[in-house]
Amino acid sequence: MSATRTVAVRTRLTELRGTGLLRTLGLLALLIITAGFWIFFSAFATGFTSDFNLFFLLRSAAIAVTIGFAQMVVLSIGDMNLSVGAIGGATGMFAGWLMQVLGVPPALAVLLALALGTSLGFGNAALVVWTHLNSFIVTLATASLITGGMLILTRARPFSNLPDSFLGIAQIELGGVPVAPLVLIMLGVALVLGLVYRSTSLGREMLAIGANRQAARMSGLAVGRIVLVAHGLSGLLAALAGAMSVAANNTASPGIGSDWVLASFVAPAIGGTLLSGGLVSVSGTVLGGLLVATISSGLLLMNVSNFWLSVFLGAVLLLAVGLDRITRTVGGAAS
Amino acid sequence: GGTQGGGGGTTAASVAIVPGGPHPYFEPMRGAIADATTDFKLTKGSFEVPTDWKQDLQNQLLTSLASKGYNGFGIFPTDGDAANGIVSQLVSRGDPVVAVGGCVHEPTKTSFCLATDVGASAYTAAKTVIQAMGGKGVLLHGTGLLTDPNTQLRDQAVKKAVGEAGSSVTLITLADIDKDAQTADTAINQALAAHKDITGIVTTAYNPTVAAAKALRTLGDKRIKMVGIDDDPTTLAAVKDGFLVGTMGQNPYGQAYIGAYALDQMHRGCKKKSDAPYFIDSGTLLISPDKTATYANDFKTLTKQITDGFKAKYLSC
Amino acid sequence: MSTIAPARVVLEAAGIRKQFPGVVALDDVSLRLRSGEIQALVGENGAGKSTLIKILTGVYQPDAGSVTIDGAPVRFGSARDALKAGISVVHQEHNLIPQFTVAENILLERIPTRLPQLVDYAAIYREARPWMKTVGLDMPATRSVSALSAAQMQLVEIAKALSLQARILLLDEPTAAITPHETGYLFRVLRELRAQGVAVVFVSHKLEEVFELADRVTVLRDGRNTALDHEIKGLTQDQMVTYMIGRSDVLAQLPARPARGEPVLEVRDLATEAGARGITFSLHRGEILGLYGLVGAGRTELAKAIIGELKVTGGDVLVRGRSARIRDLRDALARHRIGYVSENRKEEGLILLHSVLTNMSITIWRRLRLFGQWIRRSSETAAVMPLVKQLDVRAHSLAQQVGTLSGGNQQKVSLGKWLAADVEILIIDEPTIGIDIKTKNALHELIWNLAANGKAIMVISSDMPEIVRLADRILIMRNHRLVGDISNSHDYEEVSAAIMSRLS
Amino acid sequence: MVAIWRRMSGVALGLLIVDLAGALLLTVVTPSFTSTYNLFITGRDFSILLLVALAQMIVLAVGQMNLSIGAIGGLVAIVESGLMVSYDTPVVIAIACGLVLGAACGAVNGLLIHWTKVNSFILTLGTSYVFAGVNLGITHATPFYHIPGAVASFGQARIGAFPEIAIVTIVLAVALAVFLRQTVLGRQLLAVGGNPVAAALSGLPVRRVIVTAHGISGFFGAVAGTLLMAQLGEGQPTIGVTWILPSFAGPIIGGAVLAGGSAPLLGTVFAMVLVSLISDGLILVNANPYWVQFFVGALILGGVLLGRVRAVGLRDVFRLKSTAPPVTDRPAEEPVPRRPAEQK
Ligand SMILES: Nc1ncnc2c1ncn2[C@@H]1O[C@H](COP(=O)(O)OP(=O)(O)OP(=O)(O)O)[C@@H](O)[C@H]1O
Ligand SMILES: Nc1ncnc2c1ncn2[C@@H]1O[C@H](COP(=O)(O)OP(=O)(O)OP(=O)(O)O)[C@@H](O)[C@H]1O
Ligand SMILES: [Mg+2]
Ligand SMILES: [Mg+2]
Repeated sequence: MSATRTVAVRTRLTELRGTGLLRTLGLLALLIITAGFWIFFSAFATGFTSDFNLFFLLRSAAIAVTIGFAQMVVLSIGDMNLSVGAIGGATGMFAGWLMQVLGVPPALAVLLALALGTSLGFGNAALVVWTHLNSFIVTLATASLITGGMLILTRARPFSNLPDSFLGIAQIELGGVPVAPLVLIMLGVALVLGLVYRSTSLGREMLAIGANRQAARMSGLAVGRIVLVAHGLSGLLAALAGAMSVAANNTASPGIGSDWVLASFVAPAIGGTLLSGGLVSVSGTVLGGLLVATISSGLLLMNVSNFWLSVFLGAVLLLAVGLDRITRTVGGAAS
Repeated sequence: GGTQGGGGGTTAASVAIVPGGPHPYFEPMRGAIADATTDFKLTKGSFEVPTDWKQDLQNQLLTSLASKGYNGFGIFPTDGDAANGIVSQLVSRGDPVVAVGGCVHEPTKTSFCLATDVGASAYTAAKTVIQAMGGKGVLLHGTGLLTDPNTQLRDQAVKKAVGEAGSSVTLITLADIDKDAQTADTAINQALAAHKDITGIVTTAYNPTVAAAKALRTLGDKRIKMVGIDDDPTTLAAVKDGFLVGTMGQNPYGQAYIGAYALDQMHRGCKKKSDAPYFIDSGTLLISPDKTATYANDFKTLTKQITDGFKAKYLSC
Repeated sequence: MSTIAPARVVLEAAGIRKQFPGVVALDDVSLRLRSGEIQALVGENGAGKSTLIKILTGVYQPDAGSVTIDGAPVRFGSARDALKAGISVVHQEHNLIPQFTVAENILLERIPTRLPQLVDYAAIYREARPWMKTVGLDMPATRSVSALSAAQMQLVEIAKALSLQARILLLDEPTAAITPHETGYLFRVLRELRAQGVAVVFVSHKLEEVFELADRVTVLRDGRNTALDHEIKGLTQDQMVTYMIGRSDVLAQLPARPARGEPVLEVRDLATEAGARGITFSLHRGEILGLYGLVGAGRTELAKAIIGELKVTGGDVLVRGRSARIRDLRDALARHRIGYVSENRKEEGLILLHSVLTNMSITIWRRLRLFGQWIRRSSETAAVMPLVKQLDVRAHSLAQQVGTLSGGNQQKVSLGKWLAADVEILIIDEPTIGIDIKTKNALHELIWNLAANGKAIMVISSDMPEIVRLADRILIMRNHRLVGDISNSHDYEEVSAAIMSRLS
Repeated sequence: MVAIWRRMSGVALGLLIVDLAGALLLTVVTPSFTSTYNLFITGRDFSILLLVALAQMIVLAVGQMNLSIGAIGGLVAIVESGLMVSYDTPVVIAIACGLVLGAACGAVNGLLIHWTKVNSFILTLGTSYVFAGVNLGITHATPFYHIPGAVASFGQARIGAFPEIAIVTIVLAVALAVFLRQTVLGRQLLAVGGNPVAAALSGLPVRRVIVTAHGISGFFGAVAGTLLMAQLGEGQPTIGVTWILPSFAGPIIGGAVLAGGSAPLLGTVFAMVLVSLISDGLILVNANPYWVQFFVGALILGGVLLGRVRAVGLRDVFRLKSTAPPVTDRPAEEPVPRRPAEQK
């Protein structure tokens, strides 16, 4: 009897099931909740399905998700990056300056801005690795440094004469559907990140040091270098989100990024990324960002009195997250 | 967009006034849009406040209002530059947009900006204080977010006034202290403690004004001359009791009222005259102790004047 | 099964069933406990021992079955309930508050107070000290638990459970990480408790201990009872093993091995920041070198100094005849092909949140990469699968979280990743902590074969029979110094006497 | 006193030194730093922000976060001033209602976290929307003016340079210290933070502990809101909107571990002193507004680095490879003992 059972266990070993299934269930729950809200708002919130609304809804979700990604990659190694907004704002201004003052072509300007964002991320990582200080406090301080530096250099003057070819990525609709090219950029990023975390050594390494830094180091992983890459990637994504915001706002304004810090945690956290590290969900982050954008847009359209809106938003957010957790538990997640 | 906007109709407009965030300054606009709705027989009028000072929230709110069928927008941009994104989208839909209370910065698709001339107002305020100081002494300037371009205009205006006074006036600038009452209160008091020689204060943002007005009352010091901004009850009381030389009144009611009128006219087919200016001064006046009871009427009268002359002056129908 | 006088039964579990996603951990399992008796609970890794104990202590709720105390049915909603019902437990995994002192941990759930609610620190230290002495824990009661070694933590846990003075005491592998010396202390206490009428459950993979201590035994196999409340007297080791795994021929003789080759790791006069001085020895190709010492002797520290995890302050380490400055484990692995299996699998060995697959392949990701970064799942599985089979890792899929494996299976995974990396020098710290007899034998064979195939292996163990069975030579460590280097005749009586003489 | 000195963690000691140096520097550079009025104003601000930081510290101690401290403070101030102004409620009753409300809001956070198992970050973010929304729903962003004179004058009252508000803060901080160190519930709280699983398995009342931590957090936030209302002399809806940053900066600069289990009270106090010194210093020296942000960042980084140097020694601060697990992951308040001397 025992022998047959062992054989059964062994044949099943080849299947990749178990925890993967649970994660899928959680995601499914989130998908159902989001879809539920879409159906609800389509039925009861006048104007929800109008092209105009959908265009903005998807665009702001795309930016929120990209900001969420910038946080997610550092969460994956068990760190935090409180300077996502500062990096997004500073690199956005940098891109604006390149395009407006130096006349650099948009593609090159964005590339340079991304490079700047990456280096700022590297700077964060260098401090984290060298000083052994908590990433929370390091990036809290660098956020001030970066924003301060940007203010000093730009005197807070915005750049608002940006080339149409650049603004197009946020403003135009794609072939008659209410989707901006921005949204496709975000989906592209999501695809790449999904592959990184699923099937690359780098993704695995980031998750490993996020889950247990000590064990990862004692398994021979180059912890310092991986921290460097993760923070660099975070800077890169923050810069990308900065460029996206500049395009969406028509302007490189010094205020961009000032309110990203909290928001950056929301999409990953709803999506099932562990804030303590070691577990991320790329598709969850996408859904999380979409869910928040959906709820706030839908509630606004439902004539929820404005000042009470945030009460509803908070309540619905809690409900959504709570429901998601309950579904996961019912789905069989171990305690 | 562009398919469902109601550009060029003959029906009355549905006008929404959207401030940049929650702030007592905007409360008179609520009454203004209600009055405008009856006076101009608008299809509907509403006043909706984003729950926080975030451009993203304002964008969302405007998007939803547009989706709900509003077709004329008076906005106080949360971010004077970044608001251009949403403005372009609204205008490309065929809906007229005007800025009320504070300008959306140029280049912009916004038709008009009905606002206080912040530079002129700050200049007047500074001039008044310097005069009250006897043309010499140390002047403290308390103002708002550095990332807000209005702050720069105010900063420049105050500097200009100080410059005109020659080297006898020293300027101390405290920026970024309009985040909340606490920040302003502590910073203003610390500045008063740090610079015992301060003889004048000019504030060009709400929280610093209230904080400084309170501080002067607490200190009981009438030797320090001050001009503030806005008509918060605390500020007004301080003016009345002589702690302030005055405060720069603005005209939020008029801004929203005239804005609603302009939007309705443009919706009915009027076009902005090619030589019409973008910025239209909605009026500002120094509320000195003797005017605390009457300034509201003065603004109502001014509002009526501007509205009556608006069509002829700025629009071609 | 023997007949029992019902009046003496204090705890009875019957028909217990517990299912986890993908696995039935317990199926119709019973257990009967009487006061004044020590009941051994044995079975292979993953048989369900810990799960049963967790059900008895309210950590898990059973899917079916009943638990009665003194004949009255009980349902524990939480660990707190069980505690109130007079059940004290040492779980297999450490459950201490690292930031707290040893004394505070011992008295954690009933902190002595002055006035209502005010902590009486003097009383904490006063009351904790006797219990520390009872388990042979010789250190200040004010020491922070985070500074202790795994073995010392285990002793704190035992002291904590004993100090509750409960009438039912459940011990899940209390002796896995400690040396015979401390085990002796523990057994003395347990016998005393038995005399006082306490009912004890004792889980262990060391059958000698079971025969030495227990009165009765309950055996689990694959989540079912194969023996229930069986008298130990008259039972042979072979019979017990048969109950556990269905056959008895597990302790096979280890075959002869080729002679050792050239030295590959030489340590000369090594001194470490941690306090070791004058450590000199060499490890040869094809050799199994044992390192024995009492708890806290500094064996782990020595190993960590060699692999660059702790600072070396003097002396030399030579790898394959060349002086090596090993910076960290990455360096050790990539440049010198040295691996280290940690004694502390939870913190240093495994990534509990992640799957069996990624934990086993973590050391070879760099080797598996295609196009720079890409890892093909199929080649990864192909690399790991043979090891999973060889080590007999009981997981319901390669994607199962390592944290949900039974303790023994976790240990296999933590060893497995170094086998995957195919290192030449392997330092194994406590290789068979908490591993069942069958697997232990399999691991011994495995280590033996690795050596036969030319690997150099250093085994650090507190398990004297294990060291005597496996090692070619035994280094003895005491208080951060090497105090002996004896060649092993594999005669237990002789060698253990020799070792003990160096330690006293 | 000696006991405090000995128990002080390296981080706290480092910060204390940085604080003293900073204060000395300011005294030398700008004599007005030590003026009675400046010390009063700075001390008053410090008193309130310290409560905010302690409100965060207590939930960090159980390994969670509270993003709703500011929203609670604002709501409480509005409810209190609303009761006093619009309903003529006696001051004591109004304030009692407010404080109970604050503690209740916190307790609700704790209960929801315990029941739903939703991450505390996201959960308290959600409830902060709710609390802030109720605040705005009541006030429409317009303050309640003319709160009773007794309250307003308490906010301005001082004995020399010593703000009377600070009495409340001192009493609460000492009470918190005693609670954490000397009471059973306090120890249980730190135990749950140090290892939640172990605490549950040891039979500690985990739910009560979590609810208590959040309740205290809400209460401290409520007191901070009340004191700020007194300082401002009106029920300002914006009370609390800028608290998130200082609430985290205090405990974390002070040496708290995000994973829980540590409550570095002294470290938090000295960190908040540093924060206050920085903001006062920038005003005293009349720093160029464009450079302020930059200075703040540089000073925070410099401050924590110095604190760290003091804690682990210069050599180890920049050591690329740690010989032991990173010091950040160690509890701050109870330093790991050195190896006994006889083993040298
Ligand atoms: N939380 C859990 N989730 C999923 N499976 C679990 C969980 N806990 C235990 N299991 C499974 O239940 C079975 C019994 O595990 P248990 O820990 O009780 O074994 P054990 O007899 O104590 O083994 P060992 O001697 O290795 O400690 C194993 O197959 C294990 O993988
Ligand atoms: N005499 C001692 N008293 C207290 N603590 C000690 C003593 N010796 C060592 N330690 C601590 O306990 C740990 C034990 O050291 P180490 O792990 O190297 O010993 P070991 O021989 O491997 O013993 P163990 O069986 O405990 O693992 C070290 O981290 C050290 O800080
Ligand atoms: Mg077990
Ligand atoms: Mg050891």
